[in-house]
Amino acid sequence: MTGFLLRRLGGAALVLLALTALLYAIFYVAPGDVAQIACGPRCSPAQVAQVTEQLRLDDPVYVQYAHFLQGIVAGRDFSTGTGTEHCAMPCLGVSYQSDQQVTQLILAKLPVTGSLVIGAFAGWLLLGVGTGVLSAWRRGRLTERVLTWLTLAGSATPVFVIGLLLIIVFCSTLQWLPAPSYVPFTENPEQWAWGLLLPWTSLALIESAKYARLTRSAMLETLAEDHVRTFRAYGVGERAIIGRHALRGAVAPVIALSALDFGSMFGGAVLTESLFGIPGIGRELVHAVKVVDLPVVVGMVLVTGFFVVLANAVADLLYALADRRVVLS
Amino acid sequence: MRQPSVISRRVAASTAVLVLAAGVAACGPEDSKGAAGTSGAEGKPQKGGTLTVLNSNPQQDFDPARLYTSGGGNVPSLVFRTLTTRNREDGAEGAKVVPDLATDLGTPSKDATVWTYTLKDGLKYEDGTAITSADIKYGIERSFAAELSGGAPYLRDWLIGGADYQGPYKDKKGLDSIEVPDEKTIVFHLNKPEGEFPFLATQTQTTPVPQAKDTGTKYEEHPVSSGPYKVVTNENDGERIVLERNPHWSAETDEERKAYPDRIDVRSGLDSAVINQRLSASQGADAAAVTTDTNLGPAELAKVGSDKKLAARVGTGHFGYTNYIAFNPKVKPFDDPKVRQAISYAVDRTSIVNAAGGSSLAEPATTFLPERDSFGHTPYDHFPAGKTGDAAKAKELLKEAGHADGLTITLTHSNDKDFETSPEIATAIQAALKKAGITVKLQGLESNDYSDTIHSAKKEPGFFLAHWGADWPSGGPFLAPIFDGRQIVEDGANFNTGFLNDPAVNKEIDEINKITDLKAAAARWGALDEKIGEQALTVPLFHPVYKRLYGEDVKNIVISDWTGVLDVSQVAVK
Amino acid sequence: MSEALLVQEAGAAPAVAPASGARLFLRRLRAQRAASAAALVVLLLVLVALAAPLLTALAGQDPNAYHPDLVDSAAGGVPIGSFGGISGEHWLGVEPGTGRDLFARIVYGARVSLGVALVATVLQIALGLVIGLAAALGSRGVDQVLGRITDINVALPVMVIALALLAIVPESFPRPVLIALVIGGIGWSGTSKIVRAQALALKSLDFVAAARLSGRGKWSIARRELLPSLAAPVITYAALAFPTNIIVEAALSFLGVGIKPPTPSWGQMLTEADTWYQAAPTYLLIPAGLLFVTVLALTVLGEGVRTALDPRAASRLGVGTGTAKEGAA
Amino acid sequence: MTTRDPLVEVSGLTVDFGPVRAVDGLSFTLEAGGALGVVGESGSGKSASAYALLGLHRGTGARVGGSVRVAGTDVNTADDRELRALRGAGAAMVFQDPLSSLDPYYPVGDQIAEVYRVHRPVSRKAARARAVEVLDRVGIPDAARRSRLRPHEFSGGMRQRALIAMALACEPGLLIADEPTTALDVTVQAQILDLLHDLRHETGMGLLLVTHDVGVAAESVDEVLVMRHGKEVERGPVARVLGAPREPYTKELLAAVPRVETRRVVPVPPQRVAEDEAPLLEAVGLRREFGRGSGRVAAVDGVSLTVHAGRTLGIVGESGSGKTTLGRMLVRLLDPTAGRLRYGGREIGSLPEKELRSFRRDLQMVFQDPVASLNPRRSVGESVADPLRAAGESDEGRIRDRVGELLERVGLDPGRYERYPHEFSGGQRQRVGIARALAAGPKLIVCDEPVSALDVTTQAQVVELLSELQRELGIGLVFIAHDLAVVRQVSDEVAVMRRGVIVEQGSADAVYADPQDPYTRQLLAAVPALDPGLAAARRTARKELARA
Repeated sequence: MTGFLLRRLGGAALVLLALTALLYAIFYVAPGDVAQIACGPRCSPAQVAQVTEQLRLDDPVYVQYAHFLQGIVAGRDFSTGTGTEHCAMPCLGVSYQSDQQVTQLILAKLPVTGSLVIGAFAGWLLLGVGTGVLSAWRRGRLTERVLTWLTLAGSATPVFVIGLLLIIVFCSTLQWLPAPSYVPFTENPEQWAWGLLLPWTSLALIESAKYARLTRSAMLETLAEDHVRTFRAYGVGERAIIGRHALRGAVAPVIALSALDFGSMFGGAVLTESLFGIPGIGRELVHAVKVVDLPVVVGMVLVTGFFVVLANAVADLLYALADRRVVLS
Repeated sequence: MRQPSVISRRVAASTAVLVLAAGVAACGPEDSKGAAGTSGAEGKPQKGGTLTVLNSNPQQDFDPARLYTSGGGNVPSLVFRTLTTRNREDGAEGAKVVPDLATDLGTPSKDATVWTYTLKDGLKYEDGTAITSADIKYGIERSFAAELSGGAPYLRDWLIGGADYQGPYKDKKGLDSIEVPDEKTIVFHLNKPEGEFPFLATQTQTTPVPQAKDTGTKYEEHPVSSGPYKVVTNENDGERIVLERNPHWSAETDEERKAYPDRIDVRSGLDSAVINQRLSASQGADAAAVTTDTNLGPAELAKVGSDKKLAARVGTGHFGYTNYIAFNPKVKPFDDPKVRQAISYAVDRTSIVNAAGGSSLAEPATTFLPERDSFGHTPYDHFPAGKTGDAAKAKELLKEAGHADGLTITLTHSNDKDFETSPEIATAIQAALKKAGITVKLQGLESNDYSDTIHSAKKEPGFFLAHWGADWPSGGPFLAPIFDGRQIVEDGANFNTGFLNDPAVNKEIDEINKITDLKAAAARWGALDEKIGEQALTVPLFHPVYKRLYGEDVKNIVISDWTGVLDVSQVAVK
Repeated sequence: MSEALLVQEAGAAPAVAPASGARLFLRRLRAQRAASAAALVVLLLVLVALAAPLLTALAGQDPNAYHPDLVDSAAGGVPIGSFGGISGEHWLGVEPGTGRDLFARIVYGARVSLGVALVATVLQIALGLVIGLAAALGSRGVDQVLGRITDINVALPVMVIALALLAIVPESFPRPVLIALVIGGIGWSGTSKIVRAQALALKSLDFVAAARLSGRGKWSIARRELLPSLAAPVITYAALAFPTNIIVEAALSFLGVGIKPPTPSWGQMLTEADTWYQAAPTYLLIPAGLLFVTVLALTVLGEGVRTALDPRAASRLGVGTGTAKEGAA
Repeated sequence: MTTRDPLVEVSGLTVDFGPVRAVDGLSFTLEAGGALGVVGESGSGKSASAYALLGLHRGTGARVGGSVRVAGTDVNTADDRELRALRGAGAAMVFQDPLSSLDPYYPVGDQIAEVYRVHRPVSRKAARARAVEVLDRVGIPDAARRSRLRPHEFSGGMRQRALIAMALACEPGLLIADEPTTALDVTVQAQILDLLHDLRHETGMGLLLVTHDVGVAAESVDEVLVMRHGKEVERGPVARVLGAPREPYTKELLAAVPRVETRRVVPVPPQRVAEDEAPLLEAVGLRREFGRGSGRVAAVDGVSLTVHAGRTLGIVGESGSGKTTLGRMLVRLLDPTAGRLRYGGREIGSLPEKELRSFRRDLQMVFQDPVASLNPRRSVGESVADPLRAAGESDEGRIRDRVGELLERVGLDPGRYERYPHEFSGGQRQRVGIARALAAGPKLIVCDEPVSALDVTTQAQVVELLSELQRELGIGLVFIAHDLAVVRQVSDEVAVMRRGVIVEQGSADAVYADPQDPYTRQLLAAVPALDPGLAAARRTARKELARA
């Protein structure tokens, strides 16, 4: 088990390394003069040259990349003008645009995106698995047909359409809810929850469709298996067969998919964050790309990529734990 | 904040609302002109309470050296006092410059190349120590450091030795052209006459910074206050800022800042739709809220317009700003004045104004200078296109220019959804020019690429959308960067997009700069604008109008023509 | 729907399934009522997209013509008249601000939405097939390298890469093609995973061994023995990925990195309509509704395709599952 | 069950799956404590009948008619609750595939306990204790510990024992066993049959055994019922039916059953092999390893053998003995890890794929699974034509003619060139596979379990076809199978494999008549006999062997 984890993490490190190198390469050829942007468009060429030097943008791209890697493993020092500031390892560099350490920027954004993801995650898991179980149990009946159509509709709706509709209905028309916004949990837990209610709901509604389908199909697949026939032949009731045997078959795939979704949501909730104006990682990332803030982009992609890769490994691990028939390799 | 464009930064800083000068269809019903404090909620403004500021852009730069703001900014001006500042009055009065830390607007030498300021008595920082002229000199010097870039270019361009100075971190000797003969006096030596130096002295770079407290790029986390409030919280790179009263600030030395609220709570990183929604709902703390960077969009305006109560809480303001078509005469066929004139005739300003948000948010423009007296606005319309364009006249000119069979050209614009250089405006021009037989292809660029391209002498396209805003309400910073031949930058950011290098124009600019009587200078700028306009190097399209909501409890609304935005130093919430 | 789920669903079909000709496939598809209805809707949409110039000519409208007289300029440009300015001339009303005809824009938008998604899907499938086959049939080393590349591909934040690429590629490059290339170029890993897994499963089957014994080479076997059997899962994957790609295109446009104005696309119309939901609700509801219907119809059709290609599901339909009696053991 | 009522009473039972009538008017009775074997080939309706006894068709869409009474319950009219009470408690069922018949996620003991608690109001703990008790009863060593393991941690035989334990848990009056040993090796099969035999005698429960294997029935039941096409063909005491069948079908069936006593029918003229004749294929010390690092195992561990033209080498062994790996190495579908392989005197064991091309068509293979061995998406004609095309033939007419000839030769209608595999029966598909092998013009064919997936009557036909072809074409055959009787029928020489090595090799008669290796003897003793008397004798022999 430990060996498996180590191997996976080693592979993950390689993947992330390649990913960051790729980003450096892409941004190297991207248009937009970073120094000019950092300095402001009314900077004189001489000032731009100074900024270029200060940001070390005159170094060849591989040297810049090497500095970046050095920061991750050993930390780096940055000049503040009056002195130096130490950026402790793992140092992801300092933003070209705001002089903030990327690590701190990300740490500040993580709770925001984390709040969004965790709530939505709980929502879609409950809703999705619940719907899946219900439609597997009521298979062949009206309930299942209705649920199947609802699920299809859910998977056919872009999150920004659902989100917009929810805002229109609950904020504008009915005025039951305040406009969605982010208030830190530590500041006011109640407002935190109210502010995130619609984003959670939108994400949960969309994502739960997947889980409903997955749960239902995994359960139906199990129900068609021989061992279910065994328990039927021994007089075990339908409720126990659904709740104990069929559901058990859905646990592994649901857990695995949850881990994947949970991981990818940290960088993948861009749309939701944009739509609801939640200042999380995704929105910050889009902004950083637009202003060619390479350290922020690379740092955030690294972190979100890390979540994805980690989620992949965790998904495999959980799958294996949940499904003891699988041998880790 | 460091944004990709100066202009958009300016827009962000400028917000406002106001009551407006005649001729403008103001949406809000506030009464104009009266003494400050008549608009907004009922009752006399009182001290106390917390003012909430809901913004979309975090105050990422809170260092006076890095700020590029007109008149010292809005929230920053609560913390930073400057040598001079803008007059905190409604409308045209507000476009005047008044003393702040200094006793007067400065004493110029005869040719306006040397400016001397004397500080008021009793000026103190938030820690109670005295503000000295050396601190102001240091504050200006550090704005030359590459680490703290971001400010306007004037100090560098005007001060003797400014072009080569690299700031106090690299060059400990300092800048010789700023003298501090004693603790109260500061003298600036300029390399050419500049009658508008008092305007420049409003910028945050003239804020005093005690050298002992300077922490370089970290200074913005807690800049030392010279104004009525000090920073008590600055989280997430300016996303949340809380200001509280600075006990060492004395109202007696500051006639401009009213500082009614006890506390200012700035929350940014919010979506503009959320801001407007919260302001219109005006519930809880939001009743005492304003925004300093979020306008009402066309759709929101449409909604607000149908609600009388809400409409009463909309402030309208004007900021010196022009959106225009720019030509590069080095590129064919725009080298031919007849082609440029033909296009000037063909534009449909009604469609363009609609695309920019409708007549409440944009006013059609035929002059390059904004329609405010302080700019010396002189009305003219050299190529009258009427409301929707004069296609016949345009065709005639094209025929004369040898393009009887029509013309195919490319219009470069940005992809930003800013209602300024955005695709909708470009498409409106495309549609109008089609009637004159001109086929327009659109080239939309991402914002960085766009600003890179149009401000590069080498890459500049022939036909593109541009905009310009005033660094202060005068013709100088409006015309000189665009039309002064000596400001053409071959290998950096160039704003003289028409590459105009007319000795007569250059000479007139120099002449006006010598005038220290700002009113007299304004008239000369207006005349110069009219004259340059004949060359059809630009086609002025429209001047934007700002509309902003504020909360129910907000009183004493002041919106000057300088910033066009509600002044947070004047509002009260009690 | 997430890629993981797509992989799971499309890959669920057994490697060895009875041959089914196109005619049988169509019969099985027709046997499903919902899928038939969905196919009709899709067909209608495709026709509308193809006949866009004809339809707009019929309506007497141009998607890019401004009508300043149809909007209330002082009120932010809200369309004059009820329901967003719906009239005999403007069947679906006009766009706020510009007064452009919405019917014409919707119809032209269909071209973009469907076209981009189609090209992207084809590209995804083609890339996935090549990479998946190479991984399954190549040496161990090739498989591992391609596996790592697939991992990187999975960890790539789609939006960021799209943003970066859209910024780099010269303006002269046709934007819809570029978007299709970006979506297709990033989204191939699902197909490649299915293809690899299925090809590996097929490779171990006796008929492949028999082909080897006939003296055939590796690639000849891949073409003659594997490709025909890969068709079912790949077509299923494509059918389910197609609606997803429509959503992705709309999402990119929604974030402002998609199709550029004045070319209309549904996602981009939604972005602009975003703020107008109170003042001009039809402007939002029409593209949102169409997007929903399109994606739903395509999803239902995709499900139908899956069922028609899945012999187990097909047997439930009772169409064309007759097998010789003796072999039924 | 103290009444005189029979344990099972079935009359006029019909089961319809859609338009197909699987069981057509079946009637029989089984007295308490009796044992009935239901024998038939695939599709005869024997399993469908067994399922009907527990009402397992309910809710599946199948229509059941007639009447079924089991242990006093009228199965077809009982409500769900009554039916559940019958299932497991009144009558319990043991299924064919013990791995898939248990829930893979729960420990075996828990599963038995779950079933027990459905019928007995006891605590969880008591149920678990009962599970351990019955596991112990069916001969699972260290039952308390093993009850906490999941099914995949059990061997095949232990899993089947666990299933039987589950059946025993509630002490049912009737045990229904549906092909309980089909998935098992012959030696394990013998153990399970012995267990069933012992249990029946100890507990006095009735047994209904469904099987395709006449031998298995002969070992275990008192009475036998032969089924075909859903109908009863013949019923009677096992000794009578198997010893003196009355119905032609029963006779045909019995005739087709390969018997380990039956020698190869040597064709005329008998093939003579000169001692000095060079072998067609010779393997020396062949070895093949799988896995890497510590998980490395040798599937074939140093095997040497020779194959001569016109003669058949039979390779017999249980699952996991390495016989399939060996077969694949012989035709170079697998690369040997070590050892030499000479074909026609030339070393081909280490030839790279490219140089191997010219030998490929000489060495062909016929595969076990008639489903997987033909590409389902290509017509059978195309599959058969494949070796011809690969050989460079491009004239469509000639290809068609040749494929037609080959199809005809293996007994198929040449007009079915364009048909797809799923339109053929298993035996027909196997014929197509043979035609494809012949199309290459081979010198040697390795047949890997070519008949194990087929019914006995079909089996006999395919075996016959192979013999004919060998006679006609003089090719060398390697015949790999787990079924000792089939191997004896076709082989000149026989090699017995176990755990990757050949434990005994020699002429077929010598090995079968006088086995030297104890494993060979064990194998032969495990073969079910058709004669109940002989079966009893073998059972005793097995017990002695086990004791030894």
